[in-house]
Amino acid sequence: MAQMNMAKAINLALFEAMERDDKVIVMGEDVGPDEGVFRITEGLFHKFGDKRVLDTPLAESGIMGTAIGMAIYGLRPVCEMQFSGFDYYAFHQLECHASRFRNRTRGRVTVPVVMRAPYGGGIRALEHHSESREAIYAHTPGLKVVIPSGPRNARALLHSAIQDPDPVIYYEPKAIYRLFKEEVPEAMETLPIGAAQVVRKGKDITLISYGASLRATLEAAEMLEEEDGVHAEVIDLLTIAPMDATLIIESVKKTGRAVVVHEGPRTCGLGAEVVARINEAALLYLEAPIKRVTGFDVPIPYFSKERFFLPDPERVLAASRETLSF
Amino acid sequence: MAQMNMAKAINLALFEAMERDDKVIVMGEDVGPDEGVFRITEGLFHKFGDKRVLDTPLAESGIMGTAIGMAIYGLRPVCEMQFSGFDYYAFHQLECHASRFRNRTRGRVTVPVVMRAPYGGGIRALEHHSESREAIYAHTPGLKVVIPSGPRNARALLHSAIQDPDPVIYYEPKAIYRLFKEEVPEAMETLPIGAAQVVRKGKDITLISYGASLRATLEAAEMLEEEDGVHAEVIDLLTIAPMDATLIIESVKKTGRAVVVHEGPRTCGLGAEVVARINEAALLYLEAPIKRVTGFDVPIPYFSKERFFLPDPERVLAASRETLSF
Amino acid sequence: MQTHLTVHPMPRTKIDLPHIEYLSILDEDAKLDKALEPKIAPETLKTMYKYMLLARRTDERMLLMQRQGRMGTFPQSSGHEAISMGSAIHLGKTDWHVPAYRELAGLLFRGWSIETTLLYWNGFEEGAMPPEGVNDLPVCVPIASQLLHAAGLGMAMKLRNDNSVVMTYFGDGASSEGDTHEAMNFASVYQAPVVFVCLNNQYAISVPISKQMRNETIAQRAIAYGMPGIRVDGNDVLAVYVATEEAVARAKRGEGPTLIEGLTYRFTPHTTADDPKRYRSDDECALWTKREPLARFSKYLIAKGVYTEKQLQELEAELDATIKSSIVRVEEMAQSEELANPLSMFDYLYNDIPPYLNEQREELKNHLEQVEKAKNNSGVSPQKANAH
Amino acid sequence: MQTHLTVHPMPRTKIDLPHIEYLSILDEDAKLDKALEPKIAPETLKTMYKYMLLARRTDERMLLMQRQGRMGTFPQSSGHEAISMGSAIHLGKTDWHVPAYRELAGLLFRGWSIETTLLYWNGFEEGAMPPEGVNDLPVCVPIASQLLHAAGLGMAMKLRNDNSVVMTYFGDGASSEGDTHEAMNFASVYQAPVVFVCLNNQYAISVPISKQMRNETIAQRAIAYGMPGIRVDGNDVLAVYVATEEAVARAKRGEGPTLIEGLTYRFTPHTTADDPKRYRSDDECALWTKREPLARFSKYLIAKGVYTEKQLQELEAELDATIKSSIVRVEEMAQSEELANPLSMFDYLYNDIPPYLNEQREELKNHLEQVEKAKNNSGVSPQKANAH
Ligand SMILES: Cc1ncc(C[n+]2csc(CCOP(=O)(O)OP(=O)(O)O)c2C)c(N)n1
Ligand SMILES: Cc1ncc(C[n+]2csc(CCOP(=O)(O)OP(=O)(O)O)c2C)c(N)n1
Ligand SMILES: [Mg+2]
Ligand SMILES: [Mg+2]
Repeated sequence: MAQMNMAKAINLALFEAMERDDKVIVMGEDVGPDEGVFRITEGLFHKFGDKRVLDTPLAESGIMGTAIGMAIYGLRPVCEMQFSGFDYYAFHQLECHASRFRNRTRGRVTVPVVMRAPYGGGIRALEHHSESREAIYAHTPGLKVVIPSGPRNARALLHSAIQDPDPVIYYEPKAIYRLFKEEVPEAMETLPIGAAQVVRKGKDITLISYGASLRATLEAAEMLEEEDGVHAEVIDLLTIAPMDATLIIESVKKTGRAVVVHEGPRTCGLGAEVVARINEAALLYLEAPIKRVTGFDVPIPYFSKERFFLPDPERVLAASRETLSF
Repeated sequence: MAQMNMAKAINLALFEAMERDDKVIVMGEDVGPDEGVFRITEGLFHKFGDKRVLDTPLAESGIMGTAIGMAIYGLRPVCEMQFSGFDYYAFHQLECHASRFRNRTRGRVTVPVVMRAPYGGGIRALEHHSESREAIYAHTPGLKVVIPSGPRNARALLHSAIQDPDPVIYYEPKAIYRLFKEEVPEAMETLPIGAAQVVRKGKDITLISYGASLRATLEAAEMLEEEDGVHAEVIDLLTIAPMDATLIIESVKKTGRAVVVHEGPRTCGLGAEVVARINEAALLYLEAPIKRVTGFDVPIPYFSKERFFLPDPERVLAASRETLSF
Repeated sequence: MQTHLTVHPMPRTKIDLPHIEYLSILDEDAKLDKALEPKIAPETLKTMYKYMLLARRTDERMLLMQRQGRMGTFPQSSGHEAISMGSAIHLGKTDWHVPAYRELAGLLFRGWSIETTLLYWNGFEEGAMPPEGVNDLPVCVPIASQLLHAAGLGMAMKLRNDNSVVMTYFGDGASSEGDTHEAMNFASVYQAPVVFVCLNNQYAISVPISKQMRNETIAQRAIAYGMPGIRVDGNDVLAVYVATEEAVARAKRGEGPTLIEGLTYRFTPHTTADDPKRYRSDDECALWTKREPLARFSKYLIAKGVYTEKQLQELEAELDATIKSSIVRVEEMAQSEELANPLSMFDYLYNDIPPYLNEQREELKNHLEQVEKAKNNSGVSPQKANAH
Repeated sequence: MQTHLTVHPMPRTKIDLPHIEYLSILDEDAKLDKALEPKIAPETLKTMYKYMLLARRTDERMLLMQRQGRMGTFPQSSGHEAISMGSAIHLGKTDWHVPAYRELAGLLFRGWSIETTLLYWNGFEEGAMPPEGVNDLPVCVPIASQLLHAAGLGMAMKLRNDNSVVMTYFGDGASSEGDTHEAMNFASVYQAPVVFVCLNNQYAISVPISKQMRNETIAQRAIAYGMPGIRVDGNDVLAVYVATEEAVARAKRGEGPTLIEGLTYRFTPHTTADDPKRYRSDDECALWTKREPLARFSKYLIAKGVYTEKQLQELEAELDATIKSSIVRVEEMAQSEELANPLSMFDYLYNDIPPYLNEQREELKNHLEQVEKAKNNSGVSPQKANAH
């Protein structure tokens, strides 16, 4: 048992996975001796060498496309896109192939690949280094999309992703890589892909979030409790596709009110899907419109103003109050 | 004035636009002497020659990226992606650049480019030739996404798209290219991008659709009238981003019930956004959950079974009846 | 690996580069360059010819069926049999075959049934299912994307020290895609055992190679990656055989990938939806049809005494009969409950079907049942009701 | 254009290919190859040196500021001044300059202010706004993607019969991207007037060129596209000048693109977030630092009598003063209402702001007002409240 931050926990999961299964291969730009620009692959090259940890040429479609080939061959490639804003270069490989091989070959050719990428804002990064476009992958049939929110679930979910027989997008909210530490148990854990968690119990309103926004959401929940005496239930999606709507719907049936919080743009984002699913299954329980506290429908501004784009506790709080007083 | 099908109307618009403005350039794979695999560029090469109609190498990122350069130079490139399923190859150019140049240069560098692509199923095409992923572009800030539903609006919207100072995705529902003819006026028309239309008046339920699915929706509306005496209002979105929510909300406030119909996958699709917007502005008017009749969250099946994936009048009818009897 | 830190001396100097070659052994008149003739066992020659002919006859039959409305749009493979078969023949059980979509000869040789082929082009996912134990990927429609899978397979072999090879295919048009560049570069950097075979049939649908690129050959692209490159007469199965044999041997020696360009021609339309008269002349087509690969190969086989004229006729009849019975079988299969079931669209996407997808499956299931019920009641056949 | 229909004769033959060259004129010890020395007017030499030095001093100052927390992460340009300036010098008003992100010298020469540079790397969109009337694109972060814009600009010039040229830049790592391949191929096919300048500093962040590619030079990639290619000593501004001058002339004659590889070295970290000790030796770095471009160029200028030592010192002092006052100005600008206004994120995305985006703008506006009100009431500064 040890206290560690999320960057370390992800690193630990990679290390453990590579030790357990020599078919696990890590690849990407600068993942070797440099140990990744966020040092997520720390120690791996040293321990496992250049047959298991591959510095690749600078070509994202190349990384994803060859990873697909390696996965088909029977390896378990975990490939890193240096920043999520560059995985667009590989989108056709994901959409046309990773997501489809099992289906089109009726289960004969499968692609157990994991694509890891740091995503989201909040670290004063350069242009194109702070995107949140997870909804694109959620909208792509055949992919699974997992987003941890802290050290312990990051490690467990990465193990699940690597063990999953199908392609998994594992998006890492980089703003919280080193923001806090958490107890991570000695024994290797997994977490079921597709299962959300209630991370704070409450009866008055349901706040749904994931990734780095979960923290703003939890802070808002505390403020609601302290300042308004309101008990907010907070759900951490953890997997955004396939989404665990059951948990959301149960909660909303109880609270009658909901706010969904994420960094990605609003239009056709995850929030829209959450609203649509609540509408389908719990419309009559709703006492107020569901608010979406999200990134706006603009590219995330350069870092001098990114904080105004990202959902913060104040925005979640304000939206919750509006929902509560509707 | 003439009767023509949608393929012809799009061709006419290209012809007219090229005649009006010598900065309009058509480019893509096989758009020259071959006149496009759907013959949408018929006559253009013959009339305008190889300095205005460019057969390109087989490279979608190349097409989009060079079109961006040409647009920056001051031309008005209209580029064709042979099938929408291949525009993924160009996604990074659209996301990182076409959609952002104006914003990042505070209006100094602009990209008036149109990307045309046939999309959707229904023509018994090969694998990867029947995709509907318009939601990805709708989710991308800085793009506009236009989808005609018939000859007359196809021509008008294409003119609007070409004249637009910003990048426009113009998705052509190929299933209806030659399905029916319509009167198209002599005089050149435009249609405002961002405006939906009520194409059938009704008071009992609002059916929202666009593209090829609009026809299934209209058929269902007729069946509702004939068989159930129900008056369905049908809205044709025409532009899916930025979406004309005002018209939808007005209608739903009147009818209290809605069904949204599209071919693309359900999760994080356009339907989700429509539901979310109605939820935001007209929740209290809703008498039933809004149904989504969409493509399923699977890749569109190969053509022997694609008809089961595509929304058909029966599915729209059944969903409407459920909504009406909720 | 080479060091890149060398600073060349002043002044202006020429940089030495490897060269590329052209190879032709059996010309269009079946004239043979004896010195270059490979030694191939008669049984192997027969195998090659058989699958080339089977591919040709299947292709021709499919065209007829397509014209009769019994097949979907498909890209014809006629004319590409030598490149496909002359290369695939070198592959063993642990090797991988990663096609584009004109390698019917190779696919049939590798164990794909005629039925599978017909199913694929008739809109059934079952047609993309590789036969059990066959290391092939199915036909790949998104141009050039398969080359990266091939590179990845080769990288995996290299990493695992498996002494196998990957043979992969692409067109002249495909050479313009970024993925082609990335695939060759990755394969070369990791010295992966991959043979890149380009079917240069001089057109990408309507776009002639002169509009596709300005370089004289595709083979010279190899120089960009520090790998060997060769252009061969792609209608000469012996030249293809020799060049790919060398490449396979090189790959298995651990010396990495090779680029082989086979110059050929598609004397048919691009697909059954295409009209080649729009973009090329009858003369050009006639010239190249004369150069097609089967005629010269059969002359060679007869001259060598591998086959008699009569045996060749018998072979053709036999293959035609096989094709015929396959067609009958496949038209039955298409009606079978398993293949006709629309709900199968949900069943193979993931290893386990997620809950919401299961709901969607139920939604479709109920809907189909209701439609069927309704139509039964109203006397309309359910078949028609669904066929929207 | 060449015809591709030629069938080479049997048997096995070598295919003739163009060759590529290496060029160096002023070596690391400022030894000059007189025969190759270009004739450059003293004023032009001064301009070149001035912007190279301005870029260097700005870069160094930015590093200090970054370490003090007054700047964001940025990629240093030191060491790349010769490639940037030796090429950009040939560009006139109607020509286009399409940088990657290490071409600070060229950008300053083209008219970008130091202020703009500081704004960009400090997180302000205003820093990506080209000066009015300057045909430049801003810095491009998504690797290699700018090369296609350059190709497109060149294609547009060609289509419009404008006698201009595009100069564009990319790194050794960038050469692996599919977009690089597509850009060179498009430019070559359309014979667009584009000069592709590769800053081969031998590393892509930590990845050495030996892991990036197996070909010996990047220049030889030109052969893949049937275009001329040359490798130059990228720290030798005279060699860069000559090679790019030839390429520009060729482009303006309508003879299409050229690929120029400048061999250089980044003797600084990749960006201020990078630790180069992880992937390269001090010795290597020291070796290459000795080869950096400014020292040898200043020796050359002194030897030629273009500058005296003293004048060079004065120039440096003058430029430092300029930089200093720019920094003061930019730190004021950053506080200005216009630049600090978060609502500007909505105002430049489209020509006209769409309704829903306007609603989102209102949403943020109201929210900020409310937060400010609340914090004013509770006595906390609004600055802090927003700075989440
Ligand atoms: C990425 C992508 N873009 C476009 C297409 C449409 N398309 C199918 S075949 C083809 C031409 C291919 O030409 P080539 O590579 O020369 O192969 P050939 O058909 O001549 O064998 C095109 C453009 C596609 N399938 N995939
Ligand atoms: C498409 C893309 N992938 C990854 C990155 C992250 N990244 C920024 S610079 C860089 C290395 C670039 O190397 P090179 O092209 O040699 O240029 P250099 O920085 O050495 O000048 C990488 C991987 C990026 N900006 N864009
Ligand atoms: Mg071809
Ligand atoms: Mg570099």
